[in-house]
Amino acid sequence: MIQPMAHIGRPELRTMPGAAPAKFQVDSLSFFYGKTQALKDITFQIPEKRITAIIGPSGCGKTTLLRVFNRMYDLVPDARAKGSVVLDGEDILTTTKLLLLRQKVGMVFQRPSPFPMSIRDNVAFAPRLLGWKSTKISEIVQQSLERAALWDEVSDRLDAPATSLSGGQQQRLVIARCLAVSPDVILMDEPCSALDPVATLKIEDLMVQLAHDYTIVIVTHNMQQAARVSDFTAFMLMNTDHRYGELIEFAPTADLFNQPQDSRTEAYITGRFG
Amino acid sequence: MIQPMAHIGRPELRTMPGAAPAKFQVDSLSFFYGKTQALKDITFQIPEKRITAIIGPSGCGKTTLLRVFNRMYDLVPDARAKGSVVLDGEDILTTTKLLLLRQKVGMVFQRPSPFPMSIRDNVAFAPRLLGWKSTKISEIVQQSLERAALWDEVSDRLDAPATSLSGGQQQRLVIARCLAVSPDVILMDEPCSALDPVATLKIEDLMVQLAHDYTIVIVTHNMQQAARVSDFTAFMLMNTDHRYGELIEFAPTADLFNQPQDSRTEAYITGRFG
Amino acid sequence: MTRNAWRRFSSGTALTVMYALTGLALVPLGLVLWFAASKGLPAVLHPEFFFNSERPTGFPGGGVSNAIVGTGIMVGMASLAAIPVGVLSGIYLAEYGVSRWASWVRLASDVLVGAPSIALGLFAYAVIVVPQQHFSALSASLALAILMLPVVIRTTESAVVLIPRGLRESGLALGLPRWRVSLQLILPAAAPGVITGTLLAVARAAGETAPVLFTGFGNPIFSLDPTQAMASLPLVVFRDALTPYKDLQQVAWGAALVLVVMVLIINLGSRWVLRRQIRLAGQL
Amino acid sequence: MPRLTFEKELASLRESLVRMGTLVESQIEAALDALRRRDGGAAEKVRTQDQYLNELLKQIREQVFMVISTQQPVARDLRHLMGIQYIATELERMGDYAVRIARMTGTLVGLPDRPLRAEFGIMGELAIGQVHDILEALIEENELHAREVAGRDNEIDRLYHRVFEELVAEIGTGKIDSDDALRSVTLLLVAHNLERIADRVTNVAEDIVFLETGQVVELG
Amino acid sequence: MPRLTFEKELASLRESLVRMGTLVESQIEAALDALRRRDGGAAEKVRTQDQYLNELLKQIREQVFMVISTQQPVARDLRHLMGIQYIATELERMGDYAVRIARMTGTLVGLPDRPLRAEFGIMGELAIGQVHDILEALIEENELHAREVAGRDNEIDRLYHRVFEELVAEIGTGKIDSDDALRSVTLLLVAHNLERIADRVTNVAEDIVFLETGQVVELG
Amino acid sequence: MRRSVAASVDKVAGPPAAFPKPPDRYRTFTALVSWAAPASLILIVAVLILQARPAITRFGLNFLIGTEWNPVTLNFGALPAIFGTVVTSAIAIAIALPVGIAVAVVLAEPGARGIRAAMGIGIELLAAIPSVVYGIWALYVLAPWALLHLEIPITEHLGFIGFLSGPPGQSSLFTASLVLAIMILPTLTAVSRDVIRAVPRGLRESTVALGATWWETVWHVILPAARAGIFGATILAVGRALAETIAVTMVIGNRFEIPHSIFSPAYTLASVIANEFNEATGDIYPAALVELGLVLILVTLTVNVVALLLVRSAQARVTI
Repeated sequence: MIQPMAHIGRPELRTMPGAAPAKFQVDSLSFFYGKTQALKDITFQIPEKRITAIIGPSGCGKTTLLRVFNRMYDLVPDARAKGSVVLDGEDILTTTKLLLLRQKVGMVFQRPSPFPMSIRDNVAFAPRLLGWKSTKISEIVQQSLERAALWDEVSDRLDAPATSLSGGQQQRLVIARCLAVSPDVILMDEPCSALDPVATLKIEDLMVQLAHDYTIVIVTHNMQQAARVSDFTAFMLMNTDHRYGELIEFAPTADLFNQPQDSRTEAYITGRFG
Repeated sequence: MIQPMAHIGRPELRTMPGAAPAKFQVDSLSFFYGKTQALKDITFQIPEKRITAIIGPSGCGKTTLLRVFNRMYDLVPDARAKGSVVLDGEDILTTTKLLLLRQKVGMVFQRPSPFPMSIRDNVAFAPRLLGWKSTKISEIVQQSLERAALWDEVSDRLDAPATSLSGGQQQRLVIARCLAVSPDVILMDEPCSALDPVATLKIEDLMVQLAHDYTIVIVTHNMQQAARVSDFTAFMLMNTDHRYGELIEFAPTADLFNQPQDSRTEAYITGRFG
Repeated sequence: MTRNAWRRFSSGTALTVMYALTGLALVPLGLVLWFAASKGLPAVLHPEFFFNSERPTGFPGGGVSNAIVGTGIMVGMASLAAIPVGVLSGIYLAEYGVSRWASWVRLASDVLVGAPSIALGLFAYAVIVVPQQHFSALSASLALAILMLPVVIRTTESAVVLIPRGLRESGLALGLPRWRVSLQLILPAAAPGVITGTLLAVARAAGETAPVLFTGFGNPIFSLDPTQAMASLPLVVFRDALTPYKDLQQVAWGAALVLVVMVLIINLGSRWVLRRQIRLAGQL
Repeated sequence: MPRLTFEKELASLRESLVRMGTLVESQIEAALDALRRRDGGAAEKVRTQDQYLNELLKQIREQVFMVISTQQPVARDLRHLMGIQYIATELERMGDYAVRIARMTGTLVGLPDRPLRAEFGIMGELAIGQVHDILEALIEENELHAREVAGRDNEIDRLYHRVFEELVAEIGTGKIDSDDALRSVTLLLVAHNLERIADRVTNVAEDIVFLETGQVVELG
Repeated sequence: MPRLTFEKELASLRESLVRMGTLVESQIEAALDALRRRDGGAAEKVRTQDQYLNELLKQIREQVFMVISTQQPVARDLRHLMGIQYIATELERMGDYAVRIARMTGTLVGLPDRPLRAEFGIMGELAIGQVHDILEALIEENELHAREVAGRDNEIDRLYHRVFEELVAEIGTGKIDSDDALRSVTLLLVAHNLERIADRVTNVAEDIVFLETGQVVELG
Repeated sequence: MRRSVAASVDKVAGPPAAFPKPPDRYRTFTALVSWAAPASLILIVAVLILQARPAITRFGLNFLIGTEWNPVTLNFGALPAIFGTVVTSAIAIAIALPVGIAVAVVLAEPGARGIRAAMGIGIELLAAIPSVVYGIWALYVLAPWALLHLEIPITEHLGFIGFLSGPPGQSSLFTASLVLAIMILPTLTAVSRDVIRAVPRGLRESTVALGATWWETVWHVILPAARAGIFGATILAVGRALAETIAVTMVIGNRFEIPHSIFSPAYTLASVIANEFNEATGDIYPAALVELGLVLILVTLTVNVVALLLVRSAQARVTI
């Protein structure tokens, strides 16, 4: 077949995994809560400066997988991981530089979690505790809010309590707060599930914008959202015999939603699963 | 234009409101919580034995409207309604036969709410209160569970506690419990928002089945769900000046999603709202 | 009567009966407040009531200044011990609440709340009064501190737990160390709740009689020395109420009124603070 | 787990498609018949019937549109819908060609009556057979059958070229009058249109392959 | 509020569509030019270029498919996507006609060289102009302009009929040899195909009306 | 042999050892501090056992069943005090329970505003008032009133029943029970209300939506759902009643014997200690009093543990 001209549309959407440099290299990752296995042998690569969505039915281990990427699972006693997850040449499963890791890998949660302080202080909170210069900090506050597409809405009331913002604004504030410590990666755990459709679309647009500079990994319950925003999609499923989560298919989103390779993926995305 | 043959597809989807007999006639309904107005001048008719979806952004008064239809708002002190909502010739806003009304108009809530008793007792609960014969009741239990597409899954463990069921099963149990008192109408308030996509699709299929015999009104946050299951859709919006909910457009679902008449509807369904 | 009419009627009856019982339950409160006020006011209205120390029967102009100061000192010392320990323990329960040890701590504090206060008195007596060979405010403070401890622990825990998990996780996800997140982010957010809890604990300690019976023991003379016996308000009420002397009974009612007013102020005040806290936490 | 509403819609769309196909078959037949019998009325009827095809296409497009906007299909489901729509477009085109053929009858009526070449009958039958079989492939969801039907194109092509050459030769004898000239040219266009119908069948076959497998192929 | 990804996709689709349109214009021009100059090589180039059109159609269909399955468009958005796809299909057809015209060059090369009738030039310009203008209407999102362009169909129709009659008359003189017969018939088919191109413009105009207003109209 | 090899292979295949996590010093520190509560509990019991030792060794189990309390002969038996403690608590709970549940149901109704909110605050204030204030009020107000309006009429009409016979007195087991009932009501109400409130709103709404009346909703769904929690609350209240000292001391009459009627004076464990500890001299007498305290604390601790476990499991179950 002839390829008469440069590929039309969004060429980045069509790149196969590996074409973009990998940010996380996940290699035969297994995960355990105490004696129960939650994830088994997950291997894939999360491309840099792309949006990667992780989808699958409840209980498939999506969130567990996400929480491996910034070692959030350390909060759970008895949680253990096997295999390796390499970020910038370092295996994050064995690293002891936890604080640095988490600075580098920001996270946004399901429910907006503004700190009970002013908008400005929310963004400046971590930089201050990290001991950065206060002149630099006010610059960072503005920058981060701008990047999170919130500056225009709050620039005239930076000292208002963060809780006075709407749900969608709060979530963007949380994103700005992440950006303030200059992360490379932003993990998002169902960031829109507590928001209404309007606020959801705003966050989605923001994600697309941010993907120019950051690697974004999003876990979502909402298949359509994954389809809308992500460049790559990982589909996970709980193994019915052993009840651990498995990675069924990982592909560019357009391919996964148009031509899934695995029949289980097809069943799930067309709503015929179960 | 020639109409060579009977209309293809689902003719019922194309009927204009009024073509199907109206079950609820809502006429200039306004609603107040204390002094704040929550709904203003809502007028439309909910067709019989159809699925009518109510959509709109958070805070537009969807749920308030739904709770008018079985006078659930009576539980809220200071709530009052103006206008009229006629069901089978009787204005339900002024009726004193509350118990009868609620028997006739069942309701399913956001979170599955099985009673802390066995599966059987859950379904038999209301019939027993009504003093029906116990031979009849056991028949009703089976019938209701069958109609709610749950019988096959629970027939061998009717005496197990209802809380042992999965979320989706619990929601279907709640629906069976409604059906046990032979209602005409079933109101559903975001019935799938606590369920995963798989359970959601099961409930959606069940709704389509039930619409053969019951009038169903569903409030949903999820526009796509409204599009998938409903025959008619009402789009509501909060008036930005006065902060009360208004009905913007009411039309057969296919029309509303393909050719919305109001530009606000179009903005909302195409995700350009706000 | 049709079945539905009967159902409505019985429901209405039950509703009425239950509201009536609720009203009945409030009668004692009204009576206690009324009698404390009506019988205590005459005593309280003399200014010397607040400036003079106790005097034996027959000597007019007796007051409770020694008891007020005594209660203040004893409760103050108890607070100094109980509050930091209680707050840190509460934070531990909230932060690491799923561990086995935490559930033991939690059970122990709950049980301690229900422990008979007089037993705490016996304990303090055995630990401090016996070796010291005389009563002391210090020993009373020990008993009161133990009394306060579980209240502070549990209110701190519930105030901190009220702060959504997302806040803590967000803090950690920013790369901040755990102690900073806990002390500089979570605790300030929970501060109103914690303060409320400590105030309630203070009010409870200030109103307790049994633990000070044979620790602080009481002292009719104004004293600031924590190693010696010291007067306290509840003790004044207890002792003087049981005397047959009208003037002492009068002082007892006056002291009771002071206690009641203090408790009311702390309770209603902290309720207001707490409601704000809950509303705030709800927004988080 | 089935998706009730979606499956119902899909079934109804396939039904409409088959109805269109059947109508196209009978249109081609009717057009050739009118031509053969020089029956202006019958030709007119083909033109009227074509409205039905247009209407069916419109309805299928609308319904596909509605199903996409309400059911949010992806992957295989979406492919089916799009495939159905592509096929409907092709069928409507085939109908157009049938109308064009029928229209030629009008031209022929005023001309001397001569027997129609046997090739037309054969070409017509071949075209109808192809349309019929490709619909069968569609109903059976049989991709291989569709490929096979598309492969039958050659026979019609061959016939078309033969007719073309013969007609040109006939004209080239220089012995024909203006009526015969018009007649020959007209028949040439008929053949041309029949050949186009067969071409379309190839397109439908491609669409069936796409619908069933997701592969975009060229069977031309 | 914009929907960034969707708008981006839509813009890129429109761009591809315009690219297709421009290519169709130049294909028609090239085909007629080859015919006029009896340049077999140029004709062959038209056939090769047609692959680009096919490829563009394939890509547009794929992209529309992808956008529908990932962006779940409804109402106006979905209409735009479907409209773009309909138009792309029409443009690809126009390209096919251009190829057919080009193919005729091969037939003509072996025949005596005679000047091409002026009508062909005019018809070609008219067709190209229509294609150009309908693309303009598409870019301007101007439904009225589209309707106007569709209305211009008559002029080509008139020319076509004139050419048809004249050619038939020429043949009917009975004074032509077989070469001339073939030439006339071939030119007749060229005219036929040019006329079909103009027909397609009407379809595109209908699609533009649908895309902009949601109304299904017939401008034929 | 073979078996052990297989076992070791299994071990290898099992979950991996935890990766070395950086030490969490903050956790260690707060965990150490949190020893305070359990430690004081253990210390209290230990110290009391030590202090009571002379009495324990001297009387053994007889201490629990002896009915004589004689500081002169140094013969001590705790039965009358145990009896008084148990009976006052039992009567108190019998009075408070129905009222407490009714109040809890009313207070747990959704949308606490106006009168109901005020009632809720009032009930909670009841809990905050120091027991010595209840004591003085009971002594001067409640006891005389109860004698006149409850005890005398009851003894007159029902006196033929043994434990309701006269002569009535102001200071009596009954008066103590009455004041106890008032004092435990808030505990009972507060915990029950919380348990009832923890019943998901959807459950109440679904019941109403099925056409059930208010009473049917409460009786058939809400109370059953909260049953275990209410039971726990009751036991918790019993614990409070057992431990209460001052108010009871002021009105129970302080007579060390098993009364034949509830209108007679009696004694409780706590009030014996409160009254006599300061006058107790020597070795055995204080030890006996401490042993009373030991009995008291052990009983209340047990009751509390049981109650807490009940309430906790009930709340966990309800909120699922």
